[in-house]
Amino acid sequence: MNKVHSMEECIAHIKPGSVLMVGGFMGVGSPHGIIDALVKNGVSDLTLICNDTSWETYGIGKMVLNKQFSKIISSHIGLNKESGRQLTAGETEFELVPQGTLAERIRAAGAGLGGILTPTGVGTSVQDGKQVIELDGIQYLLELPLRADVAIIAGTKVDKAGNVYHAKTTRNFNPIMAMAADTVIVEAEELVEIGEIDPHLVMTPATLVDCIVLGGAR
Amino acid sequence: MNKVHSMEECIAHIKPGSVLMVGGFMGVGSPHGIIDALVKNGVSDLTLICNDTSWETYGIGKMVLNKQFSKIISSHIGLNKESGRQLTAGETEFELVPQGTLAERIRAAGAGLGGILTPTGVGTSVQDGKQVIELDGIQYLLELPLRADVAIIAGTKVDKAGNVYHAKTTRNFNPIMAMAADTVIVEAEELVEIGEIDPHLVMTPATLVDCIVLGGAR
Amino acid sequence: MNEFDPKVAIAKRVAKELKDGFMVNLGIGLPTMVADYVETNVTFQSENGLLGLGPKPDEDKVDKDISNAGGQPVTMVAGGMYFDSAYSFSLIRGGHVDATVLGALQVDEHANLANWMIPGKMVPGMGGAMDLVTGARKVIIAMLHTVNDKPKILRECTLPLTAPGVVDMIVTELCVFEFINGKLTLTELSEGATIEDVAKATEAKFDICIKEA
Amino acid sequence: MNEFDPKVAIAKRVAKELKDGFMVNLGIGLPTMVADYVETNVTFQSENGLLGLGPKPDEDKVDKDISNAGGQPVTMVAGGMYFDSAYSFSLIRGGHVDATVLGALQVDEHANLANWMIPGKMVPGMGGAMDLVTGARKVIIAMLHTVNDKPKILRECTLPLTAPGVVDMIVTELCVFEFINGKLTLTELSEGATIEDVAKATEAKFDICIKEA
Repeated sequence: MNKVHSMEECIAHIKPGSVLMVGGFMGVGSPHGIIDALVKNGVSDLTLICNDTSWETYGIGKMVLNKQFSKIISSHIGLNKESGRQLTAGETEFELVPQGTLAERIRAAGAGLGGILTPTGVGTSVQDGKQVIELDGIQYLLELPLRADVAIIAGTKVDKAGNVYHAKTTRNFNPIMAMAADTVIVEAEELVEIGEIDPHLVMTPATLVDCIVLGGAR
Repeated sequence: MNKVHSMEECIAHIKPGSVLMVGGFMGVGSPHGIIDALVKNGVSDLTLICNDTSWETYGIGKMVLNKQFSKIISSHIGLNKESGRQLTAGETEFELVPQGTLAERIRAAGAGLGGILTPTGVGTSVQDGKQVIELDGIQYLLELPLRADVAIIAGTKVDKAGNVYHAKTTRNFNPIMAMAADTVIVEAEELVEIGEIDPHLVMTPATLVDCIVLGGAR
Repeated sequence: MNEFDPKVAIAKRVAKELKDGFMVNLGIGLPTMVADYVETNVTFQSENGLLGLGPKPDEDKVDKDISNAGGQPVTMVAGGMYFDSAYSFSLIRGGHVDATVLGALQVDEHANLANWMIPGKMVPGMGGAMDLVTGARKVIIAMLHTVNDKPKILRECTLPLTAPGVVDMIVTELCVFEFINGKLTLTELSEGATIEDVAKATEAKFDICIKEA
Repeated sequence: MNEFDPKVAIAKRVAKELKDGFMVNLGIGLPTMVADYVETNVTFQSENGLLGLGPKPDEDKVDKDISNAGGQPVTMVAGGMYFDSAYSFSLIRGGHVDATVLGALQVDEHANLANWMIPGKMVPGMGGAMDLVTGARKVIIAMLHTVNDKPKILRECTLPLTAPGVVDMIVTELCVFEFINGKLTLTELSEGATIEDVAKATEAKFDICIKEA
């Protein structure tokens, strides 16, 4: 079962209307090669789920600038001026989610949970439209799982079966997104033989990965 | 701040009536030295939260045999005949919890969640007395967090600040229990200098650990 | 010396269900034997914390730090992964386990499964079984068709359920049952077994739709 | 060259709140400066995925794989740990962060905090701030007392809240406020500042309970 594919083959999974999860935090740990290929390919009307929208000239910010998203679900868009412009102009739908809630909602989808109760956001606009559950006198928001059609993630080392090691702070949302999407595409900074990654350092298992593409230079 | 203490100092945290979490899975990854010291010390009327009750002559099973628990919350007690006897005789209160639910409830406590919704246990006796929440036509049980006064966990390598590496399948419940207890005591198989453990292999951070005790032979 | 071993026959038949690329969790006992007959590229998950479960080690190579869900020493194949219990059950409950193979005390016409306790007699606890049958994409029951000549495939389970409506397939020494559109259906007969043999050993009503070999 | 820098004064005062053994998360901007003045043994958490945040690296030692929550290159001290975003916010929301230091747009008498958006003007998103102020054991606001000579410590926040009732302490260039039994209380004056100075720059009503130095 060869999972290593060309960039064209990999990004063919992302179609107009797809819900797309993108790993990374301000571009650190993002699959930059796949993002660049998607900018070129121009597929649009996507829903983005990503921690942030980076800067308009870096990482996922480039796809925002290229107007490829009709909806963006994110915790922070403040360093990408184009995100702010699209929000103010009403060109793109935004759902701003507290970062911890975003992580738990993605995790819940991957972990088969129907939702989680979090105190974060109670008494703020984040509460709007959500079920509030009170337990022992404390109010919690019922937050629902977030799934995607496709997750694109980055791996520092990826073995040929698809096991992934995410170095240092490149880990961030990558492992939980790999559990929450129907199709998982990993961009490998370095492709290694099966067994070369210490099993304690595998952070995303091969069984979750559908396609591997070799990363270019950044 | 020296966290390395004698066994006496460490187990003094565990008092009659304490709720105690114990890491390990059929004894693998359990703090055997601490357990032996608690058997000797004889502290009782404890509530146990542990994946299983092991065998009556191994690991946490010894404390069951020694009748130190008034309540046991566990997913599996079948290989410890004394657990079965105490249950049938009504000597000890048992709460049997599906293993995945047990893990999520402990994690929820450590992660500050008010609860989680799981499909596991719906339509079984596990559902008794629990709130059922239906979302998109699927029923879920609202499962509540499980906290402890003290967690005793095992570490393969522990640095002098309290960072812990759990090797192979000794990890199991140890890292999530370390987040869900007021006091965390780790039994170190090997004590190393700060910085000796690869930061990617730290699975329980020093900031969660209160006491370190050197493990004896098993 | 080549006598028919019903458990081996069951294990061999179950093995054929495990397709290339599958993540599989095998229960303790008979289900564990399935691993010996798998010819595809399957990754075994062990709920105590690993992917890539390998065979038992030689006695002189036992490593106390790596065990299976029964607490017995095991090995890991190349390309495996270790994780904690929360992650393990995220894989299980999250639908990432393609198939789980478990034994049963009772299965019924409604795909209900009872395999975790006999009130007043045996209360071992459910361990990971409730999560496995709820989360795994395919739930295969591997068991002897009867116990003390009494049927285990019933009209209605009488023991406390592990989960309702979760069973996809039952493999016994006599036959294979599948739930097709929610109906218990006899789909294969073992060599030498007849529909009458199956009917006699089964309390549940079932459709018959034998596949060509 | 030794002029009074209000931000440095604020950072120095906040640093005194961070006790030995604390896990601390510092917000971007002024709060980040606090790290430079800490004399205790504190572990800094960065919500993008590390414990043991160290100083900025020299330019020739930048590692693209390690950054802070602003995406800027950082280092890790000995004894640190890397983790994913779910674990990071388990630490934060779970009460394991002993103190968080953040800036504010507005704080009010009810310990309400507004620091994440100005409707129609600036909607950067809350990032990790809502989780941090909900989960951290002590929430310290480090900010200049006023903005364009207008008070930021108000009777009632007018901007959308980050969280209600979460602020424990406010440190400005003029003074320190603490919420004592739910009441906004002036507890320290900076050198040269008077109660009248504070009152003039503050819209909120407050008790006064100046501690002896």
